[in-house]
Amino acid sequence: MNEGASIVVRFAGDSGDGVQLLGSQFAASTSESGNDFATFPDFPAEIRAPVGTTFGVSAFQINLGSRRIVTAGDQPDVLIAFNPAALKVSLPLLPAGALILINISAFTKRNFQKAGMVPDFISSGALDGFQVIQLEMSTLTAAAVADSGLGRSDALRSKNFWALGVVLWMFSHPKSGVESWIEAKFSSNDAVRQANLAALNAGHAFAETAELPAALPRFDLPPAPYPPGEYRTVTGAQAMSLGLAAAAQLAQRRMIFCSYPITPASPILHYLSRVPKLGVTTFQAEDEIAAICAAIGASYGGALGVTSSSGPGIALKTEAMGLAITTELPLLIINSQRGGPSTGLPTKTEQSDLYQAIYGRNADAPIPVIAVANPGDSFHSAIEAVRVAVRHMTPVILLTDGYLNNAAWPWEIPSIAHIEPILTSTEIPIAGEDSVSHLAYRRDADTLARPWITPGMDGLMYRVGGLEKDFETGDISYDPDNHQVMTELRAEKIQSIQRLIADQVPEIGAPGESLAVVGWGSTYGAIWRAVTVARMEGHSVAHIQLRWLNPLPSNLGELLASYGHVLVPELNMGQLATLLRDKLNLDPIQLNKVSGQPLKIAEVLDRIRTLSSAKTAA
Amino acid sequence: MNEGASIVVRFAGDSGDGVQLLGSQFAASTSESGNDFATFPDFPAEIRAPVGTTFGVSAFQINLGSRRIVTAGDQPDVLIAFNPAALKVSLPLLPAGALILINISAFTKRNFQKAGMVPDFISSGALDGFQVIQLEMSTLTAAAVADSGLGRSDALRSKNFWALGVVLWMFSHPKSGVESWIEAKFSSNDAVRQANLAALNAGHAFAETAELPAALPRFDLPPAPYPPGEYRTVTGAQAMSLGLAAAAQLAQRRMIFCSYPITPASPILHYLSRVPKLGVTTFQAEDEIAAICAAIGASYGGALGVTSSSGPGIALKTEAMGLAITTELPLLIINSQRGGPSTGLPTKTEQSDLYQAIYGRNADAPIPVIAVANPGDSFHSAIEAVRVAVRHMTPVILLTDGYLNNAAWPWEIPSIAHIEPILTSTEIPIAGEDSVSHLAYRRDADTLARPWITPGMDGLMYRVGGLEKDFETGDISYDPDNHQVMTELRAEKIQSIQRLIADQVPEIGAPGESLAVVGWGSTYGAIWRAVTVARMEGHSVAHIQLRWLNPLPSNLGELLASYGHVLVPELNMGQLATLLRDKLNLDPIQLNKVSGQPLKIAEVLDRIRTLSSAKTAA
Amino acid sequence: MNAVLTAKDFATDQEVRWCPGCGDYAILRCMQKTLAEAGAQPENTVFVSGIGCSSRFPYYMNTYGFHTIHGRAPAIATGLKLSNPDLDVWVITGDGDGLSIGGNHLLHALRRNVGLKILLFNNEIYGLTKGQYSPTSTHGTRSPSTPGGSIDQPLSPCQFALGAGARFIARGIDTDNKHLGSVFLEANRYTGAAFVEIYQNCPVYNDAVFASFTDRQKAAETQIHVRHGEPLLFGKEADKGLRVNPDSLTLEVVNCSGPDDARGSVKIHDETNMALAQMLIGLHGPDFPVALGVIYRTDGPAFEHGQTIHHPPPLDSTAGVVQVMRDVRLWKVPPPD
Amino acid sequence: MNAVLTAKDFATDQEVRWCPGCGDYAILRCMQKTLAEAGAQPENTVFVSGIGCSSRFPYYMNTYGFHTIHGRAPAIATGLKLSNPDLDVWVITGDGDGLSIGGNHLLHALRRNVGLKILLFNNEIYGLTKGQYSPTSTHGTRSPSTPGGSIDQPLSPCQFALGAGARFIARGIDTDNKHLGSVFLEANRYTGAAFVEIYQNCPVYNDAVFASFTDRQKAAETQIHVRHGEPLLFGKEADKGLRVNPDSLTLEVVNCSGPDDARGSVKIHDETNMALAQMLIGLHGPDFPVALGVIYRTDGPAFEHGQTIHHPPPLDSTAGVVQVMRDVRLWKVPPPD
Ligand SMILES: Cc1ncc(C[n+]2csc(CCOP(=O)(O)OP(=O)(O)O)c2C)c(N)n1
Ligand SMILES: Cc1ncc(C[n+]2csc(CCOP(=O)(O)OP(=O)(O)O)c2C)c(N)n1
Ligand code: SF4
Ligand code: SF4
Ligand SMILES: [Mg+2]
Ligand SMILES: [Mg+2]
Repeated sequence: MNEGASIVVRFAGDSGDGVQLLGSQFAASTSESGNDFATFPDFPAEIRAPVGTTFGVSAFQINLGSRRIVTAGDQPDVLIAFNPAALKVSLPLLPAGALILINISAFTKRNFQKAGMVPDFISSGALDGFQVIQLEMSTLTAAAVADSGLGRSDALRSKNFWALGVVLWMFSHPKSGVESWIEAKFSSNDAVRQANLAALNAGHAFAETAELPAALPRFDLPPAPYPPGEYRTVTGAQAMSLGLAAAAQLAQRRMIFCSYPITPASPILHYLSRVPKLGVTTFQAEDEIAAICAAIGASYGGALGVTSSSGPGIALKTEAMGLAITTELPLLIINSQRGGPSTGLPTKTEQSDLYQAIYGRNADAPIPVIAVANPGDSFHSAIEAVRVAVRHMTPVILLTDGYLNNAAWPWEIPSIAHIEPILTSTEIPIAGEDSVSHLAYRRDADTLARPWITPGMDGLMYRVGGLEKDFETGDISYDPDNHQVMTELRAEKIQSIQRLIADQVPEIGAPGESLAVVGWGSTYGAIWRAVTVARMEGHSVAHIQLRWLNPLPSNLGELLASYGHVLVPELNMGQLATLLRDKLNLDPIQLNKVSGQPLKIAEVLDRIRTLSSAKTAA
Repeated sequence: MNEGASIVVRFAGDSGDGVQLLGSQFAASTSESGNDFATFPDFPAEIRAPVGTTFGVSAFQINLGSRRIVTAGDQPDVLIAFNPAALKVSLPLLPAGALILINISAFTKRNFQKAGMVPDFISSGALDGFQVIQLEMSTLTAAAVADSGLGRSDALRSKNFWALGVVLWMFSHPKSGVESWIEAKFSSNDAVRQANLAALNAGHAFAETAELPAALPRFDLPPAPYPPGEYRTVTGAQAMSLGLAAAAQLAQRRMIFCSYPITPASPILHYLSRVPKLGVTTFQAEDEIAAICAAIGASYGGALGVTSSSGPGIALKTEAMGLAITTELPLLIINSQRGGPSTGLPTKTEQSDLYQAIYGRNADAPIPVIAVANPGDSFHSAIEAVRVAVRHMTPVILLTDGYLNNAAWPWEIPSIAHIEPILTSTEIPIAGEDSVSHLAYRRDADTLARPWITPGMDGLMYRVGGLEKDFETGDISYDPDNHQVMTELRAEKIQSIQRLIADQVPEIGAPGESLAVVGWGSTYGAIWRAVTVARMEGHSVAHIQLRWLNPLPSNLGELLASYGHVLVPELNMGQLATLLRDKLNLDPIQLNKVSGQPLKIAEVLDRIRTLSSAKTAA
Repeated sequence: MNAVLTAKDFATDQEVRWCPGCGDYAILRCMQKTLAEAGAQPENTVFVSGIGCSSRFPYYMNTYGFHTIHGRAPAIATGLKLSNPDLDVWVITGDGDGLSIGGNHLLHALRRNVGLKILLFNNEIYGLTKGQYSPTSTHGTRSPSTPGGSIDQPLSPCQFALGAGARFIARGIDTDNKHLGSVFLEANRYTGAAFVEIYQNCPVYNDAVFASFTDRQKAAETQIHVRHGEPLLFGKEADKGLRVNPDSLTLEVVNCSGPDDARGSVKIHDETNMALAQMLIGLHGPDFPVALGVIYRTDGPAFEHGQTIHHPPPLDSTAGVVQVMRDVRLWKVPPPD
Repeated sequence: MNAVLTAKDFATDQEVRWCPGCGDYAILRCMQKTLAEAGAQPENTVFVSGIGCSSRFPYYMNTYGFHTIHGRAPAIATGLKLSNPDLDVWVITGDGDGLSIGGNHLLHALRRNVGLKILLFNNEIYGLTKGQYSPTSTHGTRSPSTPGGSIDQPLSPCQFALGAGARFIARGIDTDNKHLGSVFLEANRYTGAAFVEIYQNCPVYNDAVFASFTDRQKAAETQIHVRHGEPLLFGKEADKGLRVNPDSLTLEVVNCSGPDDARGSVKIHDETNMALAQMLIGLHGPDFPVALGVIYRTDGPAFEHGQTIHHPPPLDSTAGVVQVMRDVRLWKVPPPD
């Protein structure tokens, strides 16, 4: 089977160069031409930096192809660098032979200096082995938009569209989509609209006609074999927000989203706040503790309380999680993981909060944990998490990360009408009884959940709190046997969720192959691709992606035991590996990376190959 | 070998009955008569309660004997009950045939009612099978102290001494120690002094001469085989405080103890505050976060920062722990564990914060963890924890619990002069250099610690913070490879502590027996006794007590592998079991109890017997 | 409509577990009585507390009740109020719970003017944890953590509230049921955040710290009950008053009887005046009476009615979500033919 | 003794990473200059900050520096000060860091009067996390988390400090180096907790929110620089003054030139007067000037010098511990004979 090709393109420039906009428009044109793609916006570290410095570089990477695309690509085949700093920062990422387009107009002495580079960098040999094309982007843009009436510095801001024109030509993408986007976006500003259109067209025309020392290559990527359906581009933060809103509607409850801003979790807060049509009330609390507490208060009041943060903020919430556990209130805790410990690397990606999610509380305090695999999956995971929270009356932790929140992927628009409605614990008929008991502690025999009785309900007044409660009455109890019963109940309640969870099936491959590569979270793409390639190379290897981390699917132990080896790649020091040892008594081979960078396909593939050959050799 | 006997005595009464004082005086007389003992003060739940109610009962249990005593005993052989509520609460604890002395003067209709008991409780059959002796304690006390000049209600407060007189006679303990204690304690209050002395003597005389329906039994316990030395009674909180103070002196640093009050951690704060001679500065912070932060600030300033709390408070500290990890500052975090989750059972004992200690932080954030085994061990554990903290420049978690903090044991007074001085990281010669580098990030090759450079040192000014740091310079670094290096460094630094830790040797038994019972923390005594008894019964079983939980001693895997089975009893749902699976890939048999009560010898012993017979049967 | 309820209907069957003589008992009875009088609906009334002796309060009120975690009640109550603004939400907190660990949440609940009635039981001590000093303990307080006497400057709960931007600040005394009940009623009527400091005696760990002005015998001379629009008079015969010294910007006691009756210069209480509020809050013995009642009140929109916060979704339809989901560039992949 | 140091000696080699035009640059330069002028010893000077743009400050000061975690700088600095009371400890915080997540620690550091110089960079926005509104943002602030405008009532940092019991409260403006430097010097001299609010412009997320009074052209009319013992005059020609209206207990602007010069009624600034401080803090445009300088200052013992807190152990001997260890009933078990 010829599976089709893919090209990785990286745009890099100063924060003010409009690189993110350029990237997202190129992603849009990519979608129109039927290619699959995945993007990776690589923002500068949290602070705005002086113009021209290396730490002010903003980049956008996209992998597009005529096959299924699941990562933004290990290495850029094409780099578009808008200034020296961007070139310097991106160069180590490139494979030999990569194509580099540089905006030579910006490669001035001053800019080299700002980036800490020698002024003759281009001729210094540093670019040997690459295919370099120098374009006077700024100059040509200025010329193209001369008629717009904009001043020079404003005019120059159109150069991202000039570059886009060039790139569209290289990939034979239609210009029309971008054009109508510009028309709509800048409808109220004639000069800017015309400048951007002119720049786009000029870049395109230039590419078509230019006489260049090295000819501008063209890439021919036929459409990818998408399943039929209706698609859009979605980031993880958007999909998460949509999933939350959908879940609230499916459960017919108000949702109160309580958060304190923190990188990289804030995009969810921002999106929900910006789109009131989603009907989710957002509350920016004074700190993370207040955020989770307000969410608990909201759930106590009968709404769906959600709180969202990243590692350091989640740490602050752990005491309150205990309260939600013991009072048995539904609650969603979203963790957009980032590099740590402590403030760490706020804008970088890591999967190192699994320990915290599973084990990170005082006392025996189990919480269900779900991990998001890719941007669009955030939607479904959010719904699943809410479903479990209100069905079992429990807090649920949802793990995502900065990469997923910001990356954009094509997404088949789900049909909400086809999603099962979400039953809350009061609606789930309590076994053996016709209606909700007047006791807030009469449990459902199946889910072990207590009913969601909320203030305002007539005649059902009850008191609840953080002290241990009597199993029958809910009154404070210091009774030893009761504490044993309640501790076991809390454990069983979470374990019983296994009955809801679908049996684990491999993403790729079958049970019983030589090797299973087991992943969770955003390493999904790299593992999927590596396993796909390895299988094409003839290796017997399966990909298993865990959405459910607590409880684990009930068949997982058996499934994993069927493989010769189990490899667990993670962006941490081995946290899922711990979990598998603890829960399944299975000792996997680890592949750990903690560099703040996404996992690479090649890193997984190499290990698969090594393991296969070791086995062959043995 | 005849190992000697032991008797378990429990005093129970209303909060105002002076039961704790009575108990501690009886412990003192026990020590004077050469018996070994262990005590368990069983306070009422956190709130003061109305007189006479069951939840207002205060109790004190002591196990004393002519052999080594390591628990306060599974079941009281003798109960002294001062009122109906005390009898009601204690009754379920007693084995058949136990001796019950009741203060029948307080068994009035009103008091039965307050305790929710039938007025004819005593004759109701509920006491069948016990040996009950009714004493008019109040009446007889009133008569005995009539001359003291105290009013009736004050006079009655001496009845604990009356009861003590009786008990001293039963155990043939000398009265003289108690007498001189009373003389000293109440030297400024003639009336009270005389009343207490009179009551003590009256009780004693009564026991000697009384005609009772059932004769008052006497117990004959020859002295226990103590190792020679000088002894005192010590609670865990006292020993911990003494250990902290000693460690500060050994390290020649000021110590700043920062805490926010919480049950059952407060006794350490109180003791250090009360005894300024210990030289430890105490700071009651506004909350637990401020407490750990102040401790971090103190350590940054060159003092030894210590913070102390229990589970819910420790949860709040987890974010700041990350800061201490990444800035590599010494810090002691003491967790006096209690029942959870959430507010849970604040006055009850549990060992359920091991997950939190080992895994409970965001990111890969390892911290050394030490567990205290018995009251006196708190002293040595505190010193060991400080030693590691300042040698490796790391926070250290010290796990103790409410039982240990409050229980009093005989303790051989350690010779501080024989304890090795504590070297701080600046004093440890840095390999290859003559003096501390001017760089705050030049590491010791052995401990991997950076030097403890503190404000005030001339010419060594440096900046430090929670962002990832360059391995060489300590400057902020977003470099991927550097983050990998630093993450591994943090892991290795903690792992390297293994080199400091003594090889694990069994407490009892040898490697290679049929069964190892592995414990940590305050279950020490129950396991020790159960294994001792089992061995006398002929079972091949060893007791292994883990002080070091992270890292585990380097030989532990090998040692445990030498046993036929490994049994792990814990007061939680299996947290050490997880750790052993994770770190040693060893799947132990679990014995879990989460009732807020200490582990019983019988519970361990039963399981040892079952496992032995299963093995024999197999 | 409910039948008319009595104080008893607001009591639960739980045994009350405070020490004998604790001021909390009186406050509890006062609340049960006041709610009955006010015709409160138990099912629409919620008591949210933190941790502390005082925070046991909800267990004894036959309404909805949430005994949460230490210091966080204002935050939890804020979420509750957002989820259902129609509820009457009372927050019960202590000087430790509300001003030590919970200071930040109290601050922001007051600042935002969330529609909560916040009662701070100030006994100037940590009762539940056995008597450590608290942020309101007077300088020199001897306690298990400060056996040599505390060295901290105490916080004034009402000055703190004023600095936080609170718009309703009142004070009462545990055992003065009549007055305290009237303060509860005012708090109940207020739509924003109503802050009430209650001087509460802890006979076990901090007995009689307020006795100098709570003692009924001396109350008339040591307390001033402020009422909006009425002159600031006190004393058994209303024979003393407070006037403002315009130079020192402080209050002074003036004589309002006999030949040199200075009644004319006595300040009329204006509960909307912040400077006056500050001065009144700062009064204390032996030279001044302690100010009780509603010291400060200005109107302002309650947070939970804010436009952007309160937009309940159309519960019966997912149309909004579907629309947002589709409100971007879409593309179709047709089924293969 | 050090050689005489210049502003440059207080700068590090680290690249400063604030946005072009950020007010933080000016504050940094002012601090470097002031410390040089004051003859500060770099090795005895520590900057402790939380998280935020402003909290990057320590990286750029060639002193000791600790960039801690969000909101906790006052608590960390308190511990530092306890460990070594001789250090000059500056706390750098933002309106989010100090008043949102860190409100409780700031409250208690001020209440305790810990010897810290606390500079709150108030830009009325969360800069570092890209522009969400903060507790000091004016009502209606549009931000990523409040696209429809915020509904919260903002906190006044100085009113908050006053309510917290702060004894030194001052204000300055980022770009007014001369005045800000003088405020830094006063703070530096104060032995307790010195609280300084700095109006700091964030050109990226909240540009020009203070422009109405920071604009140099209009400064004389829109600012009043208060000095203890001097009349509260402002205006280019010192031709306006503030007097107290004794009835409304508010300040009023009076004319101090020409025929009806009311100079005589102008209030003399008394930095020890709490009521006056409250009034001054509350002034704002367009009708009033904004008060700058040391608004409030009273003396009080610094926490770290408290008797019971500060008792350094005799470092050279374990005698104390041994004595305590043995100061109970002991018993000896003789070696077996
Ligand atoms: C996180 C946490 N920290 C500490 C405690 C211990 N604790 C419970 S109540 C309390 C203080 C109570 O004082 P206050 O709020 O004044 O209430 P009071 O008992 O005086 O009514 C403390 C420190 C706790 N339960 N949880
Ligand atoms: C525990 C935690 N929560 C949230 C954050 C994210 N965060 C960093 S700085 C900041 C606010 C900064 O605002 P401010 O203090 O006003 O400083 P500025 O950037 O405006 O100078 C936030 C929310 C964090 N780093 N840590
Ligand atoms: S300790 Fe004090 S506040 Fe607590 S219940 Fe007892 S008397 Fe009341
Ligand atoms: S975001 Fe604002 S406060 Fe932060 S550095 Fe930029 S201009 Fe300054
Ligand atoms: Mg209190
Ligand atoms: Mg700010």
